[in-house]
Amino acid sequence: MKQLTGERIIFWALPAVAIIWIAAFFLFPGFLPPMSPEWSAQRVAAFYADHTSRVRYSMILFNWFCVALIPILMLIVERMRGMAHRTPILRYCVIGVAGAAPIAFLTATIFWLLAAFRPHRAPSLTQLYNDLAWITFTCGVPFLVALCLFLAVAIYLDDQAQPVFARWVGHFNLLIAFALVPAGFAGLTLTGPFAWNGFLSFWVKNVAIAVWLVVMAVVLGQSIRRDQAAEQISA
Amino acid sequence: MEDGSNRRLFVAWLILVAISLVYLWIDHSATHRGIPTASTVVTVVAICFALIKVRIIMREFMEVRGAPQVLRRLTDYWVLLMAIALLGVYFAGKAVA
Amino acid sequence: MTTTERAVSPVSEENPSERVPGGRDIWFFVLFESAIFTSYFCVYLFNRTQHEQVFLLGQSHLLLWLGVLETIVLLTSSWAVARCVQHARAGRYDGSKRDALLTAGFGVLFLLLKVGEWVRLIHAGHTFTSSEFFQYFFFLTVIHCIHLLIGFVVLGVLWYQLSDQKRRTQQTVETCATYWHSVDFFWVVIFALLYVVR
Amino acid sequence: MRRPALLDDPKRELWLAWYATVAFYSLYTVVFFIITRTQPPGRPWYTPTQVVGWFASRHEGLLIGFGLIFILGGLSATSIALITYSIRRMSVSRAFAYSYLIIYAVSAVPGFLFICVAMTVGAFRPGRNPEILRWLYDLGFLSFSGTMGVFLIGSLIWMVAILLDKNRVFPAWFGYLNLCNALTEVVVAPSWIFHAGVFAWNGVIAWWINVVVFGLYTGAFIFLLRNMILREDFGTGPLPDLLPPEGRGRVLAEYMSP
Repeated sequence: MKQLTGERIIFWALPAVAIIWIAAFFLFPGFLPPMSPEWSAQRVAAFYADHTSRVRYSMILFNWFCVALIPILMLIVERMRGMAHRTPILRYCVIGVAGAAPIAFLTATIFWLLAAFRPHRAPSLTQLYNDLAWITFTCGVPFLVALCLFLAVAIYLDDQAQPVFARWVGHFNLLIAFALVPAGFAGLTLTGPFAWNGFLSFWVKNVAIAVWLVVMAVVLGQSIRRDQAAEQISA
Repeated sequence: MEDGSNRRLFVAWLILVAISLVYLWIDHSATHRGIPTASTVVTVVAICFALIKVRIIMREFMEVRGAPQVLRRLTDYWVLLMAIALLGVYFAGKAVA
Repeated sequence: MTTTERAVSPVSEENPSERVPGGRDIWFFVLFESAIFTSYFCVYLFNRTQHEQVFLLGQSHLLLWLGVLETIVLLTSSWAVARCVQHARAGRYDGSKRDALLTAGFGVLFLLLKVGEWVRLIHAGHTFTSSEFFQYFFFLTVIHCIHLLIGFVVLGVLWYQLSDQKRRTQQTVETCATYWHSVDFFWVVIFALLYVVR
Repeated sequence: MRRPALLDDPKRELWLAWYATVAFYSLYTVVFFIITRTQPPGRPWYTPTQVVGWFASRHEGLLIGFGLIFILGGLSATSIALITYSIRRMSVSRAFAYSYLIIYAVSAVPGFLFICVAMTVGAFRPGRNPEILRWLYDLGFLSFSGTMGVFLIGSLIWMVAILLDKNRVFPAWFGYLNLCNALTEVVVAPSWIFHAGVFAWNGVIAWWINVVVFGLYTGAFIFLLRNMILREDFGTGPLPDLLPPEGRGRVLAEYMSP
């Protein structure tokens, strides 16, 4: 009982985490629309000089949000204990990427914050920070892709009458992993759908992450509730 | 018997120390007015003495002497291989330089 | 192959002529690690022949007698651990423990001499980055000293083994001794290459 | 519809992780040695202008190769998970297994994400100030080779676990090979100090000898992990010996029967 109480507390922290995330997304002046990689160094420097405060506050929030994902991912790991697996190896795989995935985004926020820390430095340096931030943010998906793949495999192998997550959640995770693929190649071009502000690398990737969080939150909630119901019956 | 093997270790140690002391004399022969000079003979002798010491340590201290033949052979070949590698590289380097 | 061997091997009183001292696995380490060291030595010797004067000049700042003294100290510690193994084999664990202490003592003495030598050289302006010879000198002596530090952990295991009847196996005692001897003979070669080779 | 045999194999998860490990290391080798040509590493003594040329000569290679890592690099977790599992199977404290898992999981970001990001950013905008380009070049190579603490401590943890283990999960010689590998990580440290010579990040000692040892080490553990999976009996005692192929099915059948 105590254990589930704790899990429910973490679970119901999700809305608060989501608020931070949405706030950060709308507060950052470079997301709507996303900054173009074609901007000159002068324009990038001017952007940080003009929007210093909004960059700072939004990225501080985003920094918090990234790390807040880790407890949520650990809830998924705990759910995986209930799966009909012979070994804990898939849980270890998920733990193996659950730290690195948010930390990659945390690194991106550090570069954004550095860019805004001294906006009046040489424009080429501000552009460097800006590029590092955007590339880390856009391309830094290897751990998320792997997370989705591991979860998909874990769900497919969970062959029992009442699986922890329904089979479609596995298909869904594969789909999300697939949607993240174009973002990995964002370095190849400054324009078009693959560029970091393009349809595939920005919109598809970020919407995919958002949808993944919402859907996983819902199925996670269902699974916790089911366990709780089972516990009450047995008690 | 125990005393015998203890004495044997002592003799091995004496030989090892003696070879180490010989280095002092070898060195003296390749120093001109306090400045060391290049000498192929000293190099070769120093490397060979070192590897002889390695073999004594293996045979006596590490007890390879009483080990199966495979290990006895293997360690000997290994020391030989080290000698070939070190001297080979040294002479190759000399030829290139 | 090795796993099956390990199952059979806690040998104490087998026919000594058929026994690998310390077991096969530690010998894998000794030979592999000496191969790695030999590769470092080859790189050193080759570069030495290419810049002979730089190396000779660097070498002139070393104290040969100190190197010889360090060698003798380490050889003596090796001798002590060899005696330790023989005492343990004969069941004379008190003597064995005394020799283990002697081994560690000479090991510490070597370390102190080595640190003193480093301090002296660094004060004289010879550091890791000061010349090509001293790059190799500090690299080889430091990596050797790291082996020595690991050796102290190994001696700790040896002590722990000797101090309790239930834990004692002759194989582990020999494994520890074999490691210590390998640290000794790595130094023997390093010494010849750094101090004596011309 | 017939179920594939793998689905009924009790070791299916282990095998999946093992094949993913093999796939990951193959991908890694192909990307670093062939596609991006970032191994063997570029020269640390390059002037900024030469660095510009270095980036120009492998522009597409860097972007495509590291793109592949950006997508599939996370599979590295499979080998970490498998090794963590192997330590859990040993008769040692779980602290060893969890230390190993956390060391490698956390170090993925500085250990290989940084080089991918730095090289991608460098190749992405070739017209950048050459000094800044060299800054990225240094960041890439040094973060990749210079995260030596990970392999140093990781190998030592694994070594102690193997040597203490009574379940014979790994042979002791592999425990000692871990020590050899850990010591070569000590040798990488000077690459933070030298711009040229045998101890620089592309030097004979700091790179070539290490890469040979690391290659042997990796090959050995992939092979031994396979043996471990073949020998696994899902018990808690010593692992049985490796049987010849015809015997394996029988043991599995015995295990599966109630």
